[in-house]
Amino acid sequence: MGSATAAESQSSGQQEVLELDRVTIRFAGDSGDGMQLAGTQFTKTSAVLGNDISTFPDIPAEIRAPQGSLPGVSGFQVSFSSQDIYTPGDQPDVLVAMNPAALKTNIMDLPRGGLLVVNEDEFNDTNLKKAAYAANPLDDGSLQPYRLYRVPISTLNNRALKDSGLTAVQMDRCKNMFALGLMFWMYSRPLETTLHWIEEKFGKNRDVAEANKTALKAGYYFGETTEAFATHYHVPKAKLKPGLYRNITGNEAAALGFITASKLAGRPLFYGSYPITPASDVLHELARFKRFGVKTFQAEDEIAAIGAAIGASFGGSLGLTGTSGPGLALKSEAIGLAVMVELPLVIMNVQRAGPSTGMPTKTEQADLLQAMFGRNGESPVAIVAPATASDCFNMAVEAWRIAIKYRTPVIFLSDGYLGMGSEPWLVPDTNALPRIDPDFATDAETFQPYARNPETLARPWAIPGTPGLEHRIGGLEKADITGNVSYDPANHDKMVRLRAEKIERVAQDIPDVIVEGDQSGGLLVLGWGSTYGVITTAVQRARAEGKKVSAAHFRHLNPLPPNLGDVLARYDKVLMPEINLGQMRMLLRAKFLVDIQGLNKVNGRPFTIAEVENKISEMVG
Amino acid sequence: MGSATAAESQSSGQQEVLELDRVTIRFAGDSGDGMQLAGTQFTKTSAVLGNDISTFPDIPAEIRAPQGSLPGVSGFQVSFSSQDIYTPGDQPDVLVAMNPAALKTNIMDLPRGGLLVVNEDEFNDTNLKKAAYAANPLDDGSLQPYRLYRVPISTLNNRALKDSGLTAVQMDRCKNMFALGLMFWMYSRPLETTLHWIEEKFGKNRDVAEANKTALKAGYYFGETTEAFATHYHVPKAKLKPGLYRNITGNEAAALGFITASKLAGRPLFYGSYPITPASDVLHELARFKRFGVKTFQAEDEIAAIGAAIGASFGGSLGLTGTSGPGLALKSEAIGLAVMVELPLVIMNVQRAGPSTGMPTKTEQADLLQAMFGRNGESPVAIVAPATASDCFNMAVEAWRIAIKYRTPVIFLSDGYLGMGSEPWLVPDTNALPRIDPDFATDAETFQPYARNPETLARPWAIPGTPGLEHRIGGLEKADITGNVSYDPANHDKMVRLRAEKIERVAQDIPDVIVEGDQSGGLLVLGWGSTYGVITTAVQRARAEGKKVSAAHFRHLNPLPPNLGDVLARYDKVLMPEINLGQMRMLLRAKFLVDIQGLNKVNGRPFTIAEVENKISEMVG
Amino acid sequence: MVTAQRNASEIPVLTRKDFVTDQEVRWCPGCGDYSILAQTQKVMPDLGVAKENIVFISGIGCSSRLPYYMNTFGFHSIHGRAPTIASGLKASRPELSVWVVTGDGDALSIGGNHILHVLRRNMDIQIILHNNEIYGLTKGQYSPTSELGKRTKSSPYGTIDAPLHPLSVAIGAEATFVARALDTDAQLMVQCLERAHKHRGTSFVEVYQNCNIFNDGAFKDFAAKEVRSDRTIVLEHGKPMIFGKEREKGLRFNGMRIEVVEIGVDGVTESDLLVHDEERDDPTVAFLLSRMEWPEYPVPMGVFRAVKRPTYDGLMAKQLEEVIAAEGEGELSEIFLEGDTWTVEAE
Amino acid sequence: MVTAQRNASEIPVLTRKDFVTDQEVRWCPGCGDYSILAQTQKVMPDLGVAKENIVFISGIGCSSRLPYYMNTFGFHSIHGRAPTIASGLKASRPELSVWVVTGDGDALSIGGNHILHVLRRNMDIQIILHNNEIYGLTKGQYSPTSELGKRTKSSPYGTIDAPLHPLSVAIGAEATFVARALDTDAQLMVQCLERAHKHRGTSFVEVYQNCNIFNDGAFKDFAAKEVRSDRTIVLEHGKPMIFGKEREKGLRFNGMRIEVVEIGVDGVTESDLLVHDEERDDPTVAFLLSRMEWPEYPVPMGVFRAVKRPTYDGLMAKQLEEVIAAEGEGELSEIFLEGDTWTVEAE
Ligand SMILES: Cc1ncc(C[n+]2csc(CCOP(=O)(O)OP(=O)(O)O)c2C)c(N)n1
Ligand SMILES: Cc1ncc(C[n+]2csc(CCOP(=O)(O)OP(=O)(O)O)c2C)c(N)n1
Ligand code: SF4
Ligand code: SF4
Ligand SMILES: [Mg+2]
Ligand SMILES: [Mg+2]
Repeated sequence: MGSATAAESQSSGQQEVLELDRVTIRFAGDSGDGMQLAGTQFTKTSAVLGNDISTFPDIPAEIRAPQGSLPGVSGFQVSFSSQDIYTPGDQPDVLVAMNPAALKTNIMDLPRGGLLVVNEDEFNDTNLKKAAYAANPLDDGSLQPYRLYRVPISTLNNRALKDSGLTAVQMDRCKNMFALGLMFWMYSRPLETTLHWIEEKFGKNRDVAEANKTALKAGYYFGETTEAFATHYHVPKAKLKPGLYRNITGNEAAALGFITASKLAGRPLFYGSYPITPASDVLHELARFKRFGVKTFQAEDEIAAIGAAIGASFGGSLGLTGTSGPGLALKSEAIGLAVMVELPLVIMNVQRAGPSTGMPTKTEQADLLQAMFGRNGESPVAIVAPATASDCFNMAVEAWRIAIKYRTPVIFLSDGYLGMGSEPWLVPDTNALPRIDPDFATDAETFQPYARNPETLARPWAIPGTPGLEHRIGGLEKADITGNVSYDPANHDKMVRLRAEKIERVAQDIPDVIVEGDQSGGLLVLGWGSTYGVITTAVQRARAEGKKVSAAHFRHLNPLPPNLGDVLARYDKVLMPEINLGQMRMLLRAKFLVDIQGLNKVNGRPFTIAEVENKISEMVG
Repeated sequence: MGSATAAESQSSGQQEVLELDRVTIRFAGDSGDGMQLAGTQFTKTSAVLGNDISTFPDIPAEIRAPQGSLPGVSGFQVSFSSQDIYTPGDQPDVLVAMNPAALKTNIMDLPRGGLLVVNEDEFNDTNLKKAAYAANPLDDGSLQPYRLYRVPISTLNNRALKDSGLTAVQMDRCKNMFALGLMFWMYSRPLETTLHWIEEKFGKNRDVAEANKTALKAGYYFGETTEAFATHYHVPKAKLKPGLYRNITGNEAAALGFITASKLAGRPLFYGSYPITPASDVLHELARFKRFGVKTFQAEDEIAAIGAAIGASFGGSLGLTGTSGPGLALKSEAIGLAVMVELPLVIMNVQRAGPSTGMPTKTEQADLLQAMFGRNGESPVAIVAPATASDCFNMAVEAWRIAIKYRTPVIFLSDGYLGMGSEPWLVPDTNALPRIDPDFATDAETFQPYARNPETLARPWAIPGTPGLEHRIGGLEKADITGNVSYDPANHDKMVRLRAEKIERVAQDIPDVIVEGDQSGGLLVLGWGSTYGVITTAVQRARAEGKKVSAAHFRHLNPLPPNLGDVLARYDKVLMPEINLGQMRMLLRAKFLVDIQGLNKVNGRPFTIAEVENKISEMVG
Repeated sequence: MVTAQRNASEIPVLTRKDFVTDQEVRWCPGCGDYSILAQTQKVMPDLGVAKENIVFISGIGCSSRLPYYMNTFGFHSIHGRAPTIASGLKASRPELSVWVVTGDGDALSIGGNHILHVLRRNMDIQIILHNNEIYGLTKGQYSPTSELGKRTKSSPYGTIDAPLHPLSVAIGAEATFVARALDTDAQLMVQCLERAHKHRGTSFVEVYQNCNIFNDGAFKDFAAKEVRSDRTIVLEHGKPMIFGKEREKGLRFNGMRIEVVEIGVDGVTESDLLVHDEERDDPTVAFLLSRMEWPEYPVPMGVFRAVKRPTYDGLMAKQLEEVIAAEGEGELSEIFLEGDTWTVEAE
Repeated sequence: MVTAQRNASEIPVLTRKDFVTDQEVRWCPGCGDYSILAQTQKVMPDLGVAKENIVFISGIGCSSRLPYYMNTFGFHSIHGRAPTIASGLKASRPELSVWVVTGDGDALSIGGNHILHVLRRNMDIQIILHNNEIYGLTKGQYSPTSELGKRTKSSPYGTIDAPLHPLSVAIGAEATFVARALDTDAQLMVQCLERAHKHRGTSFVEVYQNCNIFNDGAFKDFAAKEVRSDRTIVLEHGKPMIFGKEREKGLRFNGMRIEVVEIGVDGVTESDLLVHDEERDDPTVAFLLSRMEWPEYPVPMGVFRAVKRPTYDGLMAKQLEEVIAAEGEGELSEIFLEGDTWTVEAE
């Protein structure tokens, strides 16, 4: 097992129980095999058991692929541990491959000596051909490097269900439960959470519910009774911060964060969006929450979505819009309008691999410069980026705090990895969260549409329905104070600088960047967004090996944390891993004239810890 | 006169003739007063006389303003000289103000001692009120610092035309000709060019033609006969490069450049566009040139415009689209598609003051970063920027050369100042221009949609209608060589880098940046785009004063000229004037880690020479 | 709460002047937009809506400057997008009276898609389309309503794209209220604006507007005072379709076509004529009317169609109410704890 | 010159197989898109167009994957924009046969405006709209053709926006060719595709397509084999509108409405029935047909409207020819020297 450090041997009947501190399992099968479900259930159970967890679903391209084909493979990786963990693990310790295509597309990630469980029933000629295998890999010795377990999962599953009253197809759909049961046994997890879930999900459909339960148990008992598996394992609880936890994906966390901001501000949330992978789930989530007064508007396109959000903000709601890269491109012009009219607005962008349609289900950090500059003219906006799935909650609230306080569009820059990945979330106490004051203008005597708060430079939020505050806004340049249309050269220059200065002022109330490790000297590994987990882990490991390396991560991308320049100046070398060709690195080099080095990959996947560790070794020997 | 250096005194009848080497006149009046026309005629005549010239029309906001009002003022500045000149002059030597509003909005630009000609007839109560004058400035001594000439232009004009048979309104429309005639006399210009033009323009309309001629001559004779004007002036021919010249605006030059590229490539030009100030004139120009096989498509919006251009390029035409800032924002997503499908495409952006609708008729350089980064994902394009109005011709051809050779979208980054401003253009010999080879793929045997030219990394341009070359392209990530859809991580990383590398390779055949002045040491003033004229003039003047300062200008913005880094390293200080908040400066700082200083203003107007000179003085003492 | 509505009784009596701003009106002298502005300002005091609850939203174009001159809340947005901003505002604040001001380019060129969708959603707003069959603000290019073959700056040899019929487009997009007015017919315009305001759902009003600079006289063939009564027909609900200076002509349905007939000639009587029914659920007759053009037919003016259909904003508010009634108001703690939770105890 | 056309006689005889690519077809098993692909491939060899002169252009969606499976030139573009790319291609290369493949979301949500404009321009292309009344590719949100109240991922409490009728929209936008087919009726689809190709101008074909994953059975009420002949009516030019298993029912025009009548009952004979005239210049009857919905009416299938109107690409080519005939081919030197020129002599 890759990350097993302490292993304690115990005897339980004829089989051994080995204690591990971290295990990573990857379930892989056809899109129709229910792998996401098996993975999610494993995650929940482990979370409830008290492990720290991290997951990474690897969903095939948007379109459905033929059954058994290579592009049709769907995977779900879950890492669970007795320690704090920050990533779903580089490589799985265990690979469950439900068919030849799943084996083919995943085996290269399994390290030598890794545990490989295959559903041998599916390794027939048809499926081997679909996966472009010339010979059966189960027989040709190519799997020699792994601890291979051939389990006739389909046969065993069907046998267990022969009296279930289900059709053959229905029975076959339960085999993910069989595989899950086997894994539960192998890692000493109880079945209760999943049994409970089955009951809830299929309750009404008795036959199906019972069959799923039977399959789950059959898998479990198969592990317990068969001689094949000599060992099973135990991963103790992690020492997590005490409190109430749930598992959450980044998109779910963002949705909850947005609703929370609405509650904190006492203003309704309005979500204008057009479906797009991987952001659509936020629409699905928010659409469920009508009882919070949330209005979701599925617009005809991304432009209408942001237009509606701007209209809602003009009316005093929290106008939110969400999308992914190509959709952000379409919103460019309207974001410029929001900059000019200086209304609160949050634009969520769940980045995916580009350019153009790119690889919609894959992750990337390559929309940063689009978020910074993708509009005509000098058009500054604030940008925040969550570091982890659960941090999406915090940064969603933070985005709204900034948007409302500074009357500005804020881009919330998530990515597919955060949005679809999950981790345990320490459920916050909402009463402890600071209120957000919408601070509407009400005084008709003193009202000036473009007068500014001297501290924040924010202009008044004067919403329709307020007597005496009738005024006109728009995309033409505004005269200072009055907000009338102005072509005066000096006024334009002033307003351009005021808008820039306002965004700079956001830096007055955002936190300094905190360095983990040495406070100066050696190598600083700097990150933003979803690289947090890998960087933290890689730096911890390198430090454990005695290397002089520190880590820092920031979540406010524009403006930057106020101390960032000072921090950069304190280190001999700075390394910035990014899942792009060096976008933030460019901004920092320009601003601080520091020769930051880049570690860049743009392959649609998150960094592995090893990739960052190797680069650290290369730079600090 | 601001720039008079050598003045030779001659006697011509009772009046003096003074020789000057440069004069700048500004005609200002109501939008309906025909100031653009007067200015253009003065320009033409001066050009034909052999002066070097430069002009700057100052057109009011898009919408019409009431007659006589301040926002309704329209101005046209023309500078003419016996030397090479690069700008329309900072300040006018002469201001012709046709009404109080024109005086009010322009007088601050006239230097003390400047010549001020006003149409005193218009200084009545109504007009003074419209211009928000409390008292008549002609009488209250406030014009004391200027050489004021009160001319009853309306009265004199009407008197001259009393037998013309025109209505009062028609007669009044001729008064711009009267003013022009007066200026012709004052600067010793012949009337022929304008008389000829009147004949052409109003030929059919005899009364109107005769009246305009009469008014023009009346103005001229008024100068000659009146005692009021003690002096008139002569500006000798400039020593321009020999050849055939015409006056041309940047937008006209760009249109001709695009047509020329089409001829050079032997492929038809297709222009997809949606009207927008200040780019619409290119549509108007190209629509006239159907006899060149140019197809203009006025699309329903900017997205359709670029979509159609991409479709035309796919079909083997030169697919061109043109717009201004907000329109470029709308094209973002489709530019990304063009990056992915790697087809030749030129996107013209005539920058205007932003953000959002901003100030549509004013100039700015603030779309550079949008051009660089305004798309999702890593989405590089080539960018060129003309330096002067006539250079729009050269860079339009250059944009197409790059687009076709490298199969890439190229952004042609002009601005309102270049697009609407004019200067003499040495008409090129088209036979001397190098052909552009479209180099279509034809060989079905060897064809691979994403195989690349080893030198340029360009992929084949394989157009419909070519037997055996049927293939599919699109916005999803492409497999190297085959161009099939690919989700392979390693392939994506490779393709992202290949696309970036391809654009970098453009640097292999673009010229080095050339420094005017010292080749090292002291201050380098660096510019791109329309700042060329002011920077050149300011540096020439500073050098004439013995300052150690050099100038360099580049027209390839992405990739940059290959030697730029070396050049930057050779100077003690570098100054970059930009009509934005420092966009190119940021890119250069990031790339070269050189502490370039900025001179930035964003007031909708070009720099004045004095502004750049002052900054130079500040930096080199 | 600042967003609270004032009751009708609390609203002070307003006049046209209360709706005039301090901004100088900047259209060309003689532009048809002046009249549209004047009628709009005139109608406002009679709507029974407090000034602060009225919002004018526009795109870009000469016409789209109108909000600057209305002393209400106003938003001069970006080209073509006014319906989207209006939709977000209305859906989130159904109590406001939201007006969209747009041009033929703004609404039907760049903004065509938003028009389709706001109409099918039946968002309860008013859309006033100033149709001058030209792009005014950008100085004279043809628009999607310019007639085929028109020579403009961007079509020196004449256009080759057939125009859209704004009302046909609207009816094809499920419009519930469709009307047409004329800049120079103040009375009819006032009626149309009032009706538009009263209608619950999207009201789509096309106003023929003369652009005397770039497209002068576009409508004069049928709209000029001298000929108007003979060449247009004002639709009146429940009344037979009669027109002409002497009200001597009418429209009759024959086979599947409309024909112009003369009353009293060939035995035609009023009872043979089509009776206008704006409330017809089936939009086909309204569609047919939207195809009528001079010189083949008199040009129909007034309200073509006004039918009841639930509004988007109304349904949205209702859905929220129903969900809250059924499920109770949302509690954060409850959705925070959706799915499986577990407790980590302090050790 | 590579763009030279091959003569019909030079085109080798092709079969369906020639239009199949080496790419694995990746729709869900049972998806209606398979049949549309099969019919499309089947029609190709009979068009008399060389394979290299056929281009398929799509947007984004399940349906928009179709070009990958057509062994012609193909362009899988971005969401909603296929008509724009097709327009540029067709206007610049009128000799090509250009097909747009799109979905209900692609064509009518994000791409609605381009549909309006390509139709009014009458660009000579074919648009095949796979209408499954759902967003398939993004996994099941409602689309602008989903029925009111539909519960989907993005509308857990039911939608509140009324759907568009694609053919009404098309007719409202001046469409010259409008037809409807059904994924499971191969023969009718082949006919519609062939007719679409033959039509000069924009051919708009709606195909009801079952998405068995996210919207299974959306059309089964009237399209299922057992009921189809009673609940749909196939329009045939010049023929009376008859339907029903026994061809016992017909459509009659009554007042301004269509009614379903039974032949032989109450004295109704075939001669009372509406005769389908797809060439009617006035689009009103086609519009009326586009409003007919089950269960009130049988659902019309086949060609609703096919009228002649000059095409944009044709007019553009003609305009260029005329200008060149009148003014001569352009010479750069001539336009370089427009306006006043002057010569600076070498000294
Ligand atoms: C995105 C964008 N594209 C183009 C323009 C330029 N533009 C402004 S108004 C307009 C058309 C105006 O026509 P119409 O809507 O008919 O209004 P009118 O001026 O005739 O009242 C155009 C093309 C713009 N402002 N923004
Ligand atoms: C700009 C942009 N917005 C959103 C998307 C996401 N998206 C892809 S296809 C689609 C809708 C597909 O629906 P439809 O056109 O009906 O096609 P179907 O999949 O049902 O065949 C959406 C919203 C995208 N790819 N690009
Ligand atoms: S250009 Fe035309 S539409 Fe615009 S203000 Fe002038 S007359 Fe009116
Ligand atoms: S999701 Fe629906 S439309 Fe898409 S391939 Fe599957 S069945 Fe077909
Ligand atoms: Mg207009
Ligand atoms: Mg669909």
